[in-house]
Amino acid sequence: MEQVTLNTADLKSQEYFLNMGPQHPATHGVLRLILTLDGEVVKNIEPDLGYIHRSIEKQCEYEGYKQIIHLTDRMDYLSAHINNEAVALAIEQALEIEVPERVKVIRTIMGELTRIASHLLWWGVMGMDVGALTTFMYAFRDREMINDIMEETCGARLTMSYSTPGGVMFDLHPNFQKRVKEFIPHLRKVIPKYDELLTGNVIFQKRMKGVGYLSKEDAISLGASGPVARGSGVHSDIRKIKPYSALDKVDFKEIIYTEGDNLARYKVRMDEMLESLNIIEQLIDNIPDDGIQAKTKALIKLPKGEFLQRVETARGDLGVYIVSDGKKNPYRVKFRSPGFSNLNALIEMGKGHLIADLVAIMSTLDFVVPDIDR
Amino acid sequence: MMNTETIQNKLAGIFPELQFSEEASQFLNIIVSKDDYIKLAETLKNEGFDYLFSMTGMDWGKELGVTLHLERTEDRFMIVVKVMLEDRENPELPTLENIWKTAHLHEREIYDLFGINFKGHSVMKRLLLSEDWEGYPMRKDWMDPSKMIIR
Amino acid sequence: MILTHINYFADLINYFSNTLGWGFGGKILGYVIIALIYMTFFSVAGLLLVYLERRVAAFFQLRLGPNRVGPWGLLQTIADALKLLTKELFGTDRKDNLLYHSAYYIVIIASLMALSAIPFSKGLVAFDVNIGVFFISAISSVGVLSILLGGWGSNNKYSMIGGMRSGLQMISYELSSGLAILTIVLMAGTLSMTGIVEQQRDMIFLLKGHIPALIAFIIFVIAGTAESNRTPFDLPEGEAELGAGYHTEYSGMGFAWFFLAEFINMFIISAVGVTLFFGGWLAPFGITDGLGPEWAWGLFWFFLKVFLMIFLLMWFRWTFPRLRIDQLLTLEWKYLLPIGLLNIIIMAVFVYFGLIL
Amino acid sequence: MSYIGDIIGGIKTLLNGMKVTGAYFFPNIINRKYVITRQYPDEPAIVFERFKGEVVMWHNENNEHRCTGCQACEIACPNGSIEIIWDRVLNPETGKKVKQIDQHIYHLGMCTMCNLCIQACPTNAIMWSTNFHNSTYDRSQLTKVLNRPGSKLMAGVEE
Repeated sequence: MEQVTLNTADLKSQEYFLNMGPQHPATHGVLRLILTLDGEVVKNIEPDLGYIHRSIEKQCEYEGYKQIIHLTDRMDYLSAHINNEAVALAIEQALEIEVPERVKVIRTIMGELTRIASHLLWWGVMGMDVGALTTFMYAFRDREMINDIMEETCGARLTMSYSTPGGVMFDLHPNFQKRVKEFIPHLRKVIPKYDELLTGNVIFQKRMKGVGYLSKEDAISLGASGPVARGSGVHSDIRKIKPYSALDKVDFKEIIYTEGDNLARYKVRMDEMLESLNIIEQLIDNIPDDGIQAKTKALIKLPKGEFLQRVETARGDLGVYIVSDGKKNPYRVKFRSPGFSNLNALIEMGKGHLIADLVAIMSTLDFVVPDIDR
Repeated sequence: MMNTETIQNKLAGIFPELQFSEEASQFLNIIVSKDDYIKLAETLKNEGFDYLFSMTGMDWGKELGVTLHLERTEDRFMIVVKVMLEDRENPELPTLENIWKTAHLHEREIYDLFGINFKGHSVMKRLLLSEDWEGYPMRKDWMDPSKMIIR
Repeated sequence: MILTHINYFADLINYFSNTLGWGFGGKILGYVIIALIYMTFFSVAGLLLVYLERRVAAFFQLRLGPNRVGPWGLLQTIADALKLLTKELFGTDRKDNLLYHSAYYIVIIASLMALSAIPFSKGLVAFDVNIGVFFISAISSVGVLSILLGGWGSNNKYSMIGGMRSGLQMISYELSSGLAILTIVLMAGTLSMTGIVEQQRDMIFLLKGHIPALIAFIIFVIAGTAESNRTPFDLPEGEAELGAGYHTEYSGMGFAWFFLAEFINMFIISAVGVTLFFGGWLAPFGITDGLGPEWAWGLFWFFLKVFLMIFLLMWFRWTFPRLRIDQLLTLEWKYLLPIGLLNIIIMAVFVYFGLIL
Repeated sequence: MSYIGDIIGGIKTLLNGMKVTGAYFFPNIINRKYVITRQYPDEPAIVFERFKGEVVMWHNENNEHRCTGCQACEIACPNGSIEIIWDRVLNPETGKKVKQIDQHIYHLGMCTMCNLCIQACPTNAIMWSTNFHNSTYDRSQLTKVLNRPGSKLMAGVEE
């Protein structure tokens, strides 16, 4: 009788490539990841960037200092105001201008509002990425209130171009304080609901807990910043390390979780929203009244030298590095974008996880692709 | 706590050829030659500079360069390391990927835009631009054929 | 077994073949008419369910939903269907034509066949078979074949992953839903759908079987959601992960069939659930007995109950996040299956000692 | 017993989530209480007075504008969205040659609404309009001439 034997050595599994993106619902834009998969397990990730690269750094070399600012809106469009502020602060630092107190306070409030708006959008998208589609609309409802506040004062909803070297474009709208004061209790009321809807959900907890672990050492070595680093227990909030604008006058705490997994990063952002509300609350009632523009020349020329300004955007540590040779255009501008460095962390974290986890990890890293590509 | 003097004295002891300057910058600038580059990076990492804040490709006109912003997460002390490369045709540097993992993408970006080849890097391919792109657009002598940026 | 129930569909065939004396030809005519009725129901119910889903989703999400085409936007889905009908059918270059195209036929046939064994009202069931429950659960597992074929035949890695996931998922959850159904069958003592309904005249099975029936119901709802590929078990589609999963490469009507079948499957799951646990087309506590033709009231109560059940599934869909594939299997093999097995033993004991109400 | 506890706890969190969505759903069914959709053409859009829609040039009833053709906006613009075609025309009263705009061309398609031109304008000739109906079928229609045909410089602006 013929014997049929199964030789397991003959059974081979084959790794295969999967192009995730540039058009893919989970990449939030045009990020392309070339995945090497074994079944559904991710073996290797290779990012392919540049689908929305607009050479902002090169463009800056041909623009005047005032004209750089509106370009930075288009980098990390969700924290547009903070990007503006970073460039404005770098220029002010170079020119040694002391801006009015009012400007500092306005910038800080706007920055924190932007941060909340960005985190709200992230929360909605986070829910969508793990399959809870309703979160998106709830987050957008609240974000819309911030957008309205922005539009009323800055004239634009997303790309505000609000900071200028030495001040801000417009004065606050008379309704500003009223609207912000309406918004604060509203958000305080809905965030516990969000926690019930998504954070507490057993499926969500199982999806998040222990997934995408990033150790503290790795987080530092990979250059992670912002909520990603703080979820791994790294003290990395620039608002605390090097307070800018009016942040040295307010009392707030840096949110740090030490678990280093998806849930920790999630919680950092959720708590940061409430902490931002605290900051706004401390400032909103006593905005000083000493003008919105320091004296600057019509044509700004920076002295020869190198200037680095770091700010904390919603994504992390944004560095604006301006090299000036004394002319009206910068010699070199480098935007050290948080998303670009955080992408390193994805490559490290995603390995060995399933595709579904990779999507969740990407979501907790909160990419904005124009911020990565610049 | 680390400050400018301590680090300057320490490094000057190990690398006699280093140049230090604090002119026109908020941080201590260390200008290192290509040969000492990797050794200096290792020394700095051991000194506690564990956070590579950014890696900036530079075109100084005559020479190409890389500027590193390094920070100690312990006390948030920052220094700047600069390396200049005279050779514009085949600029080469050893990779920092094994010292600071974040250098992985930063070096690929610099390779892409400035054409500095990082020896020993695991994936030395173009990152932002397509594979068939010619030239290195962030260099000062790069001409924009489509007149898109330079008007 | 000779069926003693009233069956209007059987009467129809009988009318054509015997009363009119058309013999075999009359039988065929009767079958065709019944088939047409079911196909019409299939498409109309599918479209209505799509509309309902969009509207319900909209209200969950603080939106209004479709409200422009027709009164309250009722014709929106018909407009969508017309759009899909006129769209070009295109797929990937090197697809396996036979598998690719047979996939959507299988999915429709499977759901139509399952539909035929569901008693819509007194005497309104096309295929009143004595093993109705068994038939439905057997047929509904054919549906997985179409998803596997679609995923494999599309020649797309995303589709393939979706298809494979679906195979895992539907085959595993078939067990649990089968066990939940068996729990009720133990109590009813019959596999016939009409028989099960008739047994609930005095009290619906959910109350009659109290604890084990409630557990069986929960298991059935979870397994049913998983079988109809809806959130939190929509891994085969897994929008954020796989684009559209197994139907990524289908366009036009090919996609529409999958889409419709998904909704009809949801209807079937709900209908089976209603029949098994909530007394099918019977009026609750007999409140409408003797108030007119029983079949008409039966239809009303049946669709009302099914609608409520579907609404529950929709509520799940618009609230919960999606599970991961390993968690999906953990849930099935470590939770639902052991509990289901235990439950069936408990039910057996209860039935043996007459502990059910 | 954590097995049973896990199940019950899990189901409780799921019900919690359903409570939140349900609390929005049922009022919405009854009276659209939480619905945030604005059905745009039926309901007017909320446009704030500072909204940066497009740059327009102010004209008074005599078809006069305030633009002297100083080109400050053209220099301030980061994208080259503004081009001014000007000419020197002999002023019959004073007998001097005066700079006068022929066309103030504005490329809306290139504009990033950064407000620098309006800030730069010394005579407040240009301003924002809140018009947001900017879509066209043809990109060339986005290039606009801001000064109306036959318009003149308003008297007294030059000083």
